[in-house]
Amino acid sequence: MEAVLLQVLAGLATGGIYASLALALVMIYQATHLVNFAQGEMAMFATYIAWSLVNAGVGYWPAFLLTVLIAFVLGVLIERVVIRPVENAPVLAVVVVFIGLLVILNSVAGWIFTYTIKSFPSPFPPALGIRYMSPHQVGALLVTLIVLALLYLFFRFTPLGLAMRAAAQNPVSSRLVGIRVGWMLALGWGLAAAVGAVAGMMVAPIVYLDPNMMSGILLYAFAAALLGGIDSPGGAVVGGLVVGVLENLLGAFVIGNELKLVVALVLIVGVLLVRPSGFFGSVQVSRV
Amino acid sequence: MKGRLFTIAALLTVALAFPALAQKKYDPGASDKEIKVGNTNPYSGPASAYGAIGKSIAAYFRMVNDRGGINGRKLNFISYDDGYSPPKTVEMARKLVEQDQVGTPSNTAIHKYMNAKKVPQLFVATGATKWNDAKSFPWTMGWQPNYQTEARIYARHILQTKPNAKIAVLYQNDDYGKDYLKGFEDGLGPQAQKMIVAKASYEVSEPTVDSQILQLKSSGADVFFNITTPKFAAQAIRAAYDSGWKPTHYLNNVSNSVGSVLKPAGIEKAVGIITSAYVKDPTDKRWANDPGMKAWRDFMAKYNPDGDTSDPFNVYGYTVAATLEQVLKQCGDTLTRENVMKQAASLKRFRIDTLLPGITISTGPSDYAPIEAMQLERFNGHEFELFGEVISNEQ
Amino acid sequence: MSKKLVTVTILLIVLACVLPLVLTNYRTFQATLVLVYAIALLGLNILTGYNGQISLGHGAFYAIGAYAAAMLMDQAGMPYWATIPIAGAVCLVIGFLFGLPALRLEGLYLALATFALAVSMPPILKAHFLEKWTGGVQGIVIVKPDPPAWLAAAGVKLSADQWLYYFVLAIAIVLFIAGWNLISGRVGRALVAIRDHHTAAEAMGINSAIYKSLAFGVSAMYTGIAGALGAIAVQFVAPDSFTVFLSITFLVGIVVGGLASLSGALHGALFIQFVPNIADELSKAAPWAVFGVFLIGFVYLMPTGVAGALRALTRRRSSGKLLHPKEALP
Amino acid sequence: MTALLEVADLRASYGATRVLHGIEFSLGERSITAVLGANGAGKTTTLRALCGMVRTEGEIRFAGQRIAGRRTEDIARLGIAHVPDGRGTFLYLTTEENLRLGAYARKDKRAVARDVERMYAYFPRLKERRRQQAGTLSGGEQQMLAVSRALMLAPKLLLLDEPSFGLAPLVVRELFGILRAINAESGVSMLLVEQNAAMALELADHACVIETGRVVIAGTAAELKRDDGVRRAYLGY
Repeated sequence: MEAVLLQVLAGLATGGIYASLALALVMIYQATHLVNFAQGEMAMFATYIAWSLVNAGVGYWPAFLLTVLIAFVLGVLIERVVIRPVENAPVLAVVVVFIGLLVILNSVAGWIFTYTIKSFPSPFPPALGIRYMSPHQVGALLVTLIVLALLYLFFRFTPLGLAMRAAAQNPVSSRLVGIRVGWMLALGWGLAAAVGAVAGMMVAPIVYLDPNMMSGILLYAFAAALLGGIDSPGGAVVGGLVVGVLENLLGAFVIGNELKLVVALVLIVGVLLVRPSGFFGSVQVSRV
Repeated sequence: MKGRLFTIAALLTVALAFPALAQKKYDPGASDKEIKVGNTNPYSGPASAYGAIGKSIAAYFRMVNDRGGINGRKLNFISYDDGYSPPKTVEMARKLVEQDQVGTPSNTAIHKYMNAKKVPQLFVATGATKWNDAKSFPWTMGWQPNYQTEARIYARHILQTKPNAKIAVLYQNDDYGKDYLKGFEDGLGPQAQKMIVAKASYEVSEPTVDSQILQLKSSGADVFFNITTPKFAAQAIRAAYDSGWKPTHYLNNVSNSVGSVLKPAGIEKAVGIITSAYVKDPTDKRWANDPGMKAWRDFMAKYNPDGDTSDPFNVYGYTVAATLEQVLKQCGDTLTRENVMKQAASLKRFRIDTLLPGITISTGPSDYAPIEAMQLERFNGHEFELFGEVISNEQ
Repeated sequence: MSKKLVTVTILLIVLACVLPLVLTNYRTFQATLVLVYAIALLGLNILTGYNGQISLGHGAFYAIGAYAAAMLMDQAGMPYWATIPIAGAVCLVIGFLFGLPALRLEGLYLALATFALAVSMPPILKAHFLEKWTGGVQGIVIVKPDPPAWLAAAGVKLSADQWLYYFVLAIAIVLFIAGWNLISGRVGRALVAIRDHHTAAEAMGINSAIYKSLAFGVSAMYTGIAGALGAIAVQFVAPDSFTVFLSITFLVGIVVGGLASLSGALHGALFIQFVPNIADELSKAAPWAVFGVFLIGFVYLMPTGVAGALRALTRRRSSGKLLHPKEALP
Repeated sequence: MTALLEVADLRASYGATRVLHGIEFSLGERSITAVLGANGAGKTTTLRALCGMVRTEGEIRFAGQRIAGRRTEDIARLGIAHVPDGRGTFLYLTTEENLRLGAYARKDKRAVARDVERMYAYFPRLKERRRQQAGTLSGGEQQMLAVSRALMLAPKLLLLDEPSFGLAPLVVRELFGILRAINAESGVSMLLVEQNAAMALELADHACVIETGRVVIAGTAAELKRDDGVRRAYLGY
């Protein structure tokens, strides 16, 4: 029984990782109705920025805030410079631009920072640890939940959050009420990049920082985001946790490690067949 | 030797799963005084970390050329990105042989083909056992001690020190992991079934191996054999320690770097880890003033300034390149495929200062495993302490 | 098919036939890979370009085709040519069956399901209970076919690379013609109608379920045949050749080449075969960065793919006007 | 009459197809102008052109400023609200969120809150549905929401594209009544594109008829009602 509990808790910890990146995916989906395949690499890159700052002697929390800010600006810049010119291109062409971004960021990170793994500091005091979870795992989960709460408040209660949702849903009508849709998209990118940066800084102490840190995680985050409903931040977090726990239990007790991901994915797709909009998503037409 | 071009391909497909080879070819048609060395290496994709090996080999050859080359010939190093993908490796290998006229590289994908074409492939950068098979593949030679040899050394040590051990194994689910596992099981002999109480595999795409460690821990094992690449090794060391599991921990040589594995894992969590070594760890304080490593550091500063001096791959590439340099020197002016292969197979107690004391490189017509000796070492919280003899494994 | 198009096509085929006679064996081998990728991309284009179903998982069908060929040759001792139709048939069935549940999924969710398929393929190929047949993590090495004896008897001397090229070329021509027939006929119109006006298509009595599953099956069949040919050309299959990156590469190929365009498959194949090599030549330090820049550059310059750009070019030349897609009637 | 909006030689095209060939009209403050015309005559395009939703040539002056060629969102911020063809409702947002979005460009929070209540007073049914997703509203309710959303901008000019489309006659009557009241109360000018010419002419004080991209008749509503051609073509008697 203890073995099960341990696996569940470990699953929650890794699930928290998936959840944090899934949140960034949901963010950008809410703002642009696109799934950004480069999201993981953007988060990885931001984490390297944080790592450089910490190494340069900046304290953890100042470095954290600075990184979130830099990531936000970089996200806005990427939208303005890279994505803007393909605004009217077919959806799949935009997806290909995302893939281009992914390989560029991955490669440039390897070039600048090399492929050797780097340890990344954790800001959480030992007191945060519980019996089966390290302080950082608990702290990272809490941070994910805080980010989720902030996003919820932002989208639900601020005019800007409302305008961003509107711009993604119906750009034409949004312009008619005076919303600067272009800036909303850029803002969405900025916020997603900032959320991604937080995810990266929470993930890095667990999996170690290297240019491929996020490539595996992106896959799980994608599944988690869709399982929860791609337009629902809360769903993304629940989806992430479900995927993490499910995978651990399958691997440890049901079918072994070799095929646990396969079975987990089959189960997820099975759920989606029954509930095509995910657990918490609203029913609506989606684009990739 | 005027009026002749010697092209040599040292194809070091540097990857655990798709290993590398070096080889050469005699081409009587050309009239230049250079030796071409070809190589394919992943510079992009999921295994880009191995790119450091190709880059440090290139840097080493720049250094050789600055010194005047080998027997008056400059080395021309041609290296292509294989993206860690078999189809791309095949394509790039053929490009080297057929287009750049350097010879043929190889990996699993073209292992048979290369031998059929009688193109020497030297110093495949992997420990997969199949690269040391002189009889079936006389044109292919590995370099480092192969995985099975290493695993047998650990097995023997366990049998000697802890005959009643209950062993748990964590391994990467690919041919690198399986090769180690096989060597380990062979080494334990008939006891293997009984002694190994738990095995868990992981895929490189998995974010963590925490779940696997918990599985292994709950098996009640008191010995842990850790067959993982650096990132997962660091995770496993930390997770085992954090979960309160205190087995005797054997860590494969692939991940025994102090700076890039043990430190990230947490030095205090790595105390007592047993591993084996044949090259010097650039991050180990023991070698801070070692002349061999000093020479390597000077080399890094001058020829490979972008390289990471904590990355063992850079020592690896340097040492492989030095071995190839020696082979080419021995060839003198007879740079034919046959002679290159012959010379590669007649290295006698050749020493490079980046190898551990007591480790030498020897080959023979039926001995295609250049480095066969390793020494066990244990981490004391500050550095690795070598213990026992240099173990020279005769299979 | 316009007269001009026929001329161009015939010219292309003639050129393709002459190619290996002037190229080195290595270049011929590369050209073979281009043809293989073109077939795979044509398959994906039928599904994604013409029918609007996004697949992030066609690498899986490519893998199934490749393994079908490799296992049949390696274990059943079957001649290489006999494995091609079997690989195609296997993928047709699997693709059709996969297409049935996928009917319920739209857009992103279909993308996830196919993505899951791609991600699952390497672990399944490695699985220990299949190791006997798949060779596990080591994969299967197969022997490159020699030109048939009757050719030599007839006095035609071809290298193994040249022979394989012609073999693949013949299959590619057959598949492209079949694809053209499919696309320009009733089925093709139905597929496009389903893509553009789903409800209207249903109202017109098009059974979209059948057509969509069929598109999946045919698409998988093409890609599976390409996989089999690719395995024979490379002489090796291993689980890690077929990661999700392969699927993404295919998607990149059809977008860069041109969606919903037969010639786009060829343009895309040239891109995914050669542009990574160019990137590697330009920078050892960060080849992917160069590749990414190329990728984005292509999309900027030709948002509708190479085929779309060529179409626009010829149209402009013939009519003197350039239509802006943006200004199309709402 | 002071002209709030003056349009001269307005041309617009979709791709190669020119739809407007030089529209000309003006609209006074506090007035309601109806635009009549057959399908495809260019009525909707005229509204879109005013809002910068299609590429245009020619002259548009609004409250003394040239607005031709400006971006839609900037034109909206100048005080032109548009109830577009198809209503443009944010279907996945709630009724109240739709209203709040309408006032997005306004900074005066208190006045916005007051205006929300004012809209609920005009359309009590919206108040009942305030927390409901707009997509779940009936056609008539959605049209009310669209008009309210546009009014939330506190515009000087309201463009209405076939507000009666798809609504039951009773609902249309109610809606038009409220439009008249709003015009009288707050003085917002309206430009009304309508198929239902009889009702439009009843509501409007001025009107014009567009045929194939040109204004063919313009005048007061009363004048147009008397015009034989208009009567035959659009009023049906």
